[in-house]
Amino acid sequence: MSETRSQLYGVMGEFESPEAILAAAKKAREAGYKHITAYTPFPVEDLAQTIGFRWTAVPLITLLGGLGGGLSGFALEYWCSAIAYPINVGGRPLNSWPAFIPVTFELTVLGAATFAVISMLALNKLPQPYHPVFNVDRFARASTDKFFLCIESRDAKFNLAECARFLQSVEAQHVTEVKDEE
Amino acid sequence: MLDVSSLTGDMSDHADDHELRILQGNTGQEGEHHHDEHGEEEPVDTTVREHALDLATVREKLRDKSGKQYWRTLEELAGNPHFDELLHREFPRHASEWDDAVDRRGFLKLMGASLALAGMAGCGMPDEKNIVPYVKQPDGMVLGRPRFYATAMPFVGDAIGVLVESHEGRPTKLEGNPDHPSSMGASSAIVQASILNLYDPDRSQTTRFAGEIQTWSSFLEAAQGLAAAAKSQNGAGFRILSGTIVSPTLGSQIKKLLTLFPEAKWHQWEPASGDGSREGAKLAFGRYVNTVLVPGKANVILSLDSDFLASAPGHIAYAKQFSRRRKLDSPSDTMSRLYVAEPTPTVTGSSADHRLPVRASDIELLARALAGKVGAGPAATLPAETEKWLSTVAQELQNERGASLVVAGEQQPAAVHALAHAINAALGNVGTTLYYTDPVETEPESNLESLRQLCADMGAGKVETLVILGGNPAYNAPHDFDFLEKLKKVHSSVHLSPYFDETSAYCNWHIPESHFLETWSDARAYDGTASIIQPLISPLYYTKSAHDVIAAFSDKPGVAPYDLVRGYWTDAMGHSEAAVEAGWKKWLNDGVIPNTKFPAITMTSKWSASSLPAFQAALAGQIEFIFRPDPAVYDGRFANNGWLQELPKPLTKITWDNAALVSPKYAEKMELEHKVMARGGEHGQVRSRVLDIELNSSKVTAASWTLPGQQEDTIVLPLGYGRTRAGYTGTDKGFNAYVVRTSNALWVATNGKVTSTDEGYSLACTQYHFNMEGRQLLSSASLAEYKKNPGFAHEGVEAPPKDDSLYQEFSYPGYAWGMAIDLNKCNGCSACVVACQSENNIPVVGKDQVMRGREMHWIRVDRYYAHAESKTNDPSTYNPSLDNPETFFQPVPCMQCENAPCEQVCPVGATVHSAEGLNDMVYNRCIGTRYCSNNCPYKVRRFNFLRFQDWETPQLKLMRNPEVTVRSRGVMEKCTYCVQRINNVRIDAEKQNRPIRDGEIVTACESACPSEAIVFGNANDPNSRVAKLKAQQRNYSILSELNARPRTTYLAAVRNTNTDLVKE
Amino acid sequence: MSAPEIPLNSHPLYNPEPEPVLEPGHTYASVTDKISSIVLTRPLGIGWLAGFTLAFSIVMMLFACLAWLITKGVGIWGINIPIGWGFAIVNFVWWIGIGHAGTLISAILYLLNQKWRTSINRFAEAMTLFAVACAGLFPLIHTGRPWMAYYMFPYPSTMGIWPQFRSPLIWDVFAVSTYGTVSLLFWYVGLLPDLATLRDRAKQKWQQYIFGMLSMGWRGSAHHWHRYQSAYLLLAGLATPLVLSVHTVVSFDFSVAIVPGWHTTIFPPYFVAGAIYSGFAMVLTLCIPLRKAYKLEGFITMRHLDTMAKVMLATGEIVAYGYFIEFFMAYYSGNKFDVFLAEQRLHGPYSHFYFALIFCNILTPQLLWFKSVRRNVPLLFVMSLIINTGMWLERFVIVVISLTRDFMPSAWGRYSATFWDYGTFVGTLGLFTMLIFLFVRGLPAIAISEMRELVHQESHGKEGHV
Amino acid sequence: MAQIFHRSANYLARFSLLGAAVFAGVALTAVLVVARSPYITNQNVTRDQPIQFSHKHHAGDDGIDCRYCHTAVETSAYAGIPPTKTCMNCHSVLFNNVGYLEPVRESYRTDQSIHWVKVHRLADYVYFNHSIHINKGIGCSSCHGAVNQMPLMFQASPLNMQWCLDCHRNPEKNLRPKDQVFNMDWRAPANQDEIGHRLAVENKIRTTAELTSCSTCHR
Repeated sequence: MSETRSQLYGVMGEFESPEAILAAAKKAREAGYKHITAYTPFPVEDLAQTIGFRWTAVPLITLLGGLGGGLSGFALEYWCSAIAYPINVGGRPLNSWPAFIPVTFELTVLGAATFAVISMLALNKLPQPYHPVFNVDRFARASTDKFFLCIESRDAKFNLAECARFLQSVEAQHVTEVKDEE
Repeated sequence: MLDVSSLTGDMSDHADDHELRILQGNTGQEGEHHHDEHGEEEPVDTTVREHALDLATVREKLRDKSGKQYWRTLEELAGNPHFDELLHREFPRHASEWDDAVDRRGFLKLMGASLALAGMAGCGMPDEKNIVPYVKQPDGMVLGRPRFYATAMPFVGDAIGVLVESHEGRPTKLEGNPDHPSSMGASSAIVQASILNLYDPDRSQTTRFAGEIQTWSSFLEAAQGLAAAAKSQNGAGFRILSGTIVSPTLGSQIKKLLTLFPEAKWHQWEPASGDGSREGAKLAFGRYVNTVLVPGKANVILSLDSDFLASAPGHIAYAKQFSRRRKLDSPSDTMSRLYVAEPTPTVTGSSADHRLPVRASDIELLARALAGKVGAGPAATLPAETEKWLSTVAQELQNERGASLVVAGEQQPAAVHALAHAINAALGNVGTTLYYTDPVETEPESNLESLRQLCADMGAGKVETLVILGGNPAYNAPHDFDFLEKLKKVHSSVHLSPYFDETSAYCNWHIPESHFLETWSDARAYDGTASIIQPLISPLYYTKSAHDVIAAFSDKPGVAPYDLVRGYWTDAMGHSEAAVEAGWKKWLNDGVIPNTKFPAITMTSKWSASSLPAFQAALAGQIEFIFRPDPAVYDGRFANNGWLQELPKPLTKITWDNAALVSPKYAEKMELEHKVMARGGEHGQVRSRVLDIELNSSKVTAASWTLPGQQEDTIVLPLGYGRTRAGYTGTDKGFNAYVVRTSNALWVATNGKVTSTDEGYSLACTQYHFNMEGRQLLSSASLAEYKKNPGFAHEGVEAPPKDDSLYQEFSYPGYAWGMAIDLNKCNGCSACVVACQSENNIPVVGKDQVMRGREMHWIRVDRYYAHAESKTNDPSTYNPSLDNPETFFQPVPCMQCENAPCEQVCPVGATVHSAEGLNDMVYNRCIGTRYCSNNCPYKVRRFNFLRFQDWETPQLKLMRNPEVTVRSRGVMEKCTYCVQRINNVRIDAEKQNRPIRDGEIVTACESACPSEAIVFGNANDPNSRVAKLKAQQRNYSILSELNARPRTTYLAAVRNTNTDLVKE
Repeated sequence: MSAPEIPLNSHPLYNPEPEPVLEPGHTYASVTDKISSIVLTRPLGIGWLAGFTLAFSIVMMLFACLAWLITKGVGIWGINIPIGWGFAIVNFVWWIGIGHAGTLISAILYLLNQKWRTSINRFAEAMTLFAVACAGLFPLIHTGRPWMAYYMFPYPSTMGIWPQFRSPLIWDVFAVSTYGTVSLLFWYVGLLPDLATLRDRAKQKWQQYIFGMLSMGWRGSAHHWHRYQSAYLLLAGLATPLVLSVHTVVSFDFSVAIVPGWHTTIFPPYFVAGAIYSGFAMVLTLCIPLRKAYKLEGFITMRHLDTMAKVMLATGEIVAYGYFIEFFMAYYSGNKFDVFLAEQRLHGPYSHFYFALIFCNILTPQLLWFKSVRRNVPLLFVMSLIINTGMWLERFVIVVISLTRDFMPSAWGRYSATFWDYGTFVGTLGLFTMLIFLFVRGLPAIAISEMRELVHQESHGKEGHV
Repeated sequence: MAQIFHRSANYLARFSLLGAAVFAGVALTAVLVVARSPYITNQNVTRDQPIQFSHKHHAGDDGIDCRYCHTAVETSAYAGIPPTKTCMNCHSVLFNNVGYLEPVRESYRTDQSIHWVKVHRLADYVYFNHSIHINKGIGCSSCHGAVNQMPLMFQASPLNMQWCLDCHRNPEKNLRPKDQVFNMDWRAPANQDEIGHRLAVENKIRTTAELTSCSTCHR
């Protein structure tokens, strides 16, 4: 890894427990760092809020998806039965709206669900199989039992030495710099 | 084309095994058959490829090749371009049979058919379809427009006039000829099905000698030889055996021949139509006389075991006249009344207002007693119950003097007929409700005695040459005559028959008989009216008619039937060629020769009932076996007809089999239960006990069937089954009742022994459940009740009112097609079922599939017993209500519901409504979910569970109605009200910018119906017949509470019951 | 151990003396290791191989049956007129019913905040997917012309014709496909973090690549988790009405038709209850052997079995009520067709099916009132099998018996299945089993990240989030 | 742990997901397009015929009326392909010895039909009737195109159901005065709408509901 020219992505420290990383994140915010990310093996309550991430667009997009699905569903049924080829089926009215409800409902759910998932992935910038943090060897434990806090180099206050010192000050172990290969 | 005949028959043998598989619904078997069968390599001389072929070379190549080798060679030849060309040259006729949708392969396959060269089916086909136009188009032919020709179908002492629908030279459908007395525009199941016989691939295709293929010319030589021999000894030892002959030409031909051979004899044998009527008339009047009924004029009819509405000469006309007297337009109308005394339920008995189960032998006693009561003979004593019944009838007959009618049954002995004549005379009915004419048949004689004498002569070795014109004596002669053994003593025998059957196998010469649609002839109807029979298609195979065969022995061999017929009528018209020339075209056009109807003759009785010997009543409780022709295959001659085999018999609803019919009481006594099987069940498969019947020192094993309404001690053995050489469809179906039939007990046999075995036999029964479970399906009442309460049909069901819907309803401003079926007229004869099958290309599926409940009939005739009960729903579990239940029939086509439940559930819109209210079925859109069928309350939809249609057999292709799509596997189908007919009529009407006239569109079922029970038309037009019927109070729709709004409605049945006979 | 500060009423299934849903003493690492090792390191046992081979060969038989079906047509089955629907539809409804448990557990219990769902939801969902796959097969192959089945989809054809949206079968097409898709998404979203775990723990390169691609580079960053949870919650919220709607729509196939015995308003609720009933039965049938084979008793505890048994009991009673109402309405309405059919069920040719059904679905589950029974694992396993059978019989009774005795006595018939009917049914059983076998070795059968969360909660006495 | 993927994997992954979606869409569209293309409909495809018969020459240059050969067009469902006899009416004297007409003479001599290759093929389950269209004022060229301009015959219209429906839904677009029916060069005049409606009334054209009922064409 040292052969290839590489640039600094940030500094990362490792923690034992959710509480520890939560505390550390608080301190980091107080220290004025903006671009911090925490990596945890399971969702830790309040962590996102602590590092300054509150609102997500997923619910809104889901709502739109649902509305879109439902409306297009009913529109399709109405158009097929009453406009495209109006024909007498068993004496039922052309616009048999009660009979159109099930499909409308199903398509609402389908639209909403698909949009929820896609938006979640897209907003998380997934798929992203390559990421600098993976360069850190111990980061493998992030999906098992360790909690990581990373201060990114794009942060205005970023300074390798200071950040490292700061992380140690909040009892982070194995503080390492995260390199991003060119 | 003569020589080619030498190619064919042999192969037809091999073809037989395969061509008809499909008729059995045995799908997946077709196609490559001949390759499978004859696939192995054999050295074949291919020099034939070098030079152009003529048939001589072909024959050369094929001589002394047989079986597989034969086929290999043919396939080699088929590869040869010259051969192909030869086929075209030799069969230009077939080229003209195609409409323009044919491809080369299909064309060759057709050739293959006429040569039985099915081996060629494998030829590659170009991806583009070809158009094969005529070289010289026949005059007056317009491609795509069917033409109708009048001709007549000769059938046991009658000729039924038909109009033949012909598409580009292919007869595809028969309709009744309105101008013909014995049809009056209607037809019967047998008439409708006879077209299938024409295209039956199992038909015998060439002349044979000792089973080997021969040419017609070689037969001519042989015949002349035999004739010469006979001449030398004045015709002694020369015998002709024929059925009842109603063709004047053929009659005169035979008579001429007999003048050439004075010593020769002519015998006649019809197995299923009794001598009773013939001999009865002779007994009564001292000579043979033909009786013509006029049931239309009768107010009261008593049938003494006569099924005059469904069999015997004239029955179609009789049914028509009778039904017109059952017509009720309003409660004030009157109806005729029908009494029937019979041993086993028949179509006629089921339409009776009062029916009395009597054993066949007691009918005579009944007749004697009646004669006594009306003063036509000495009194006779009856059992109390019968006495009451008969005296009421006698009383009523006398009240209606001159307007009453007593009919004796075909299978009843001469005495009963003589008595009937006497009674009718005493009641002054002669001249009004019946009249007498000279015999219709050329040479009336007692068939039984005639055959007895022939067999005696044969036995005595007196018969040198025996010419059998049609018929199948080896199969259907009384077994004590031992016809077969005696036939072996005949030096040279000639058998003319449409199939290579049981008799052909034992005759030296076999001549394939032409279908009546293939040859010139003539025939007289039951009232003497003569018709010219004209060919609609030249013979598909190398077949000949009786005219040819007789001519072959005459001094002028090889005269064409056309010339013979022309010749006869020239003589008949006072030897004036001009007269014939003048009339001929009109005769052919009308289908009848004017003024040939026999005049009524007055007969004086030369006989008194008192001269009858004392009557021996059968011992009480003694089992009586009676023989009856089968309602479908008759005496067995239609055994290979898939349509008739699959036609549910009117009363038993059994298909593909006959069964020994027993009474419920007897069944209970013998513990002959019916077991409804899990597959198919009530609608398909019932397992019944097998009986061993020893009778007349012979033995037969038959499946039993319990028939409500059958006389207690009677067992019916239907004839016509158990054929051993009928063809693929008909062989080994049911049991052969002829085996236990002897000359001394031709119709009624006693002293038989019945042992019930412990084995069962599965019968394909399409409707087992016989009561209505208290549902409003078939509503009926007595005339009195009807007069009291004309709206009785609507009681106890509340149909939602029309404007009950939340939504705006569809309106049908244009035509609103509808159908009304008068249950008062329907007698269950099932002509409609076969007519529909023929019109709509409905496949035959075979017994196995019927047993799975998969028959394809678009219209079915339901049979219900009103008020009949049985705790197990099995008629074999006795209940008094089964002794003589009121029987009703209900034809059920698609109801064309306005609120069709089927349409709403189809996911792809394959069944939707047309703007004229038809419940359209779009086969090519259907994906086969069967949801529509599940949701159809009337269960009239039919599904192609497998590939039921035959796409291979070329003959069957010719038969198809090009106006109707041939459905394939996996799609639903159902009655369309014959939409093809609606469309064609509408198109013609629109071209003339006029509305469609009432009665202009006639559905297949309607036109076939002999009793005018079915009426189709525009319900929007208040003046249409259908609208008038629907306006009647009797009009109701099945299951109206479901609010499906069927367009097919029913007029409730009304029985003209006599209050004196109604049991309190 | 659930926290004392939680008011009792906040847990519908609140258990006064709750026992652990997770064996004590587990750590993040230990759960992760135990579960992921099944996929990553554990060698294929004889048992697995044998089972898989058997299942696989049955699937081959299924293909044989399908091939014959396509060659000859549906006529090879026992169906006829009037019984147009036979095994195919019975199996369809049965499978789709089974397919309800998974989504129910993962969605509804998630919303209800039931901790005990955690260790079973993953393979319950998998089971759902596989059951839906089996179910989806039947509507297709039961048509007379399967190659034309695309007519049921609304696409601009050159014929200018469109599907007929009044038909419940079309509703089915949409309901089932939607259900399949959403279940798949739900399942996959749940899998994401675990796939990441597997990626990070995998030793072989190919494993790393595969799980790496499947996990889409999941890093478990706080942002990821935030959106993840929001999406997961939404999916749960959507799947809940969906799962109810699907079997309702399936029940419409019958209740919208006019056939006596089909045309009833009780069908939707009683079909849904039946679906959950059979679904849980199937979960038990699967997880009892599974926990044994892979020593997962620590994760799938008695508490789980007990609770599922209770759910079965509850839904079983609803189903029983449904049977009762069918009869009640028949006589109450006095509709002669319904009355007749009701009597046919008891006395008709198929009564033995009906009584078998009563035994399996109503009598047997009553044992579940007893704790001792609910705790008796082998007995529970047997009962789950009985109930599965019972639910199949229920569908047979509804589909077939109703059709054998409808409006026209003249058209009454009977039905019996052929070899090909049985072959196809057993074949789908094989397909289902085979997929389950592949799943337990290919993917984490228990949601690892959720288990870690559970460890966290259990150890800190904190309640579930959301 | 070391990085498993190169950074380019990010783009690859996203691109392939997007690509898959796009491809699916394109493929579906392609199918629908092809179904309407001559490849399936055989529109504008000329076929080799046993005789190079030119409608342009006969109908166009010589101005022979359609009905001279297609005799049944006004009375029957089929327009009818002329029998060899019809050809020979003229060609027994005209060009009676040119080589390319030998097949005709041979057919007449040997009484063997000429095997023309079908150009217009409707599905077997469609029951099209020429006569009613002719009688109601739909001209030959409305469906067959300017036959008098075709040296070799080809199918001018797609002949798929959508195409039939277009006219059955509003026939007035194509209705002509009766005397124009056989006029190959007829073009809809500017006021076709008004003329069409008038003709629709005169010729009693059925309602759209009736004309678009399934059983109008399918039996």
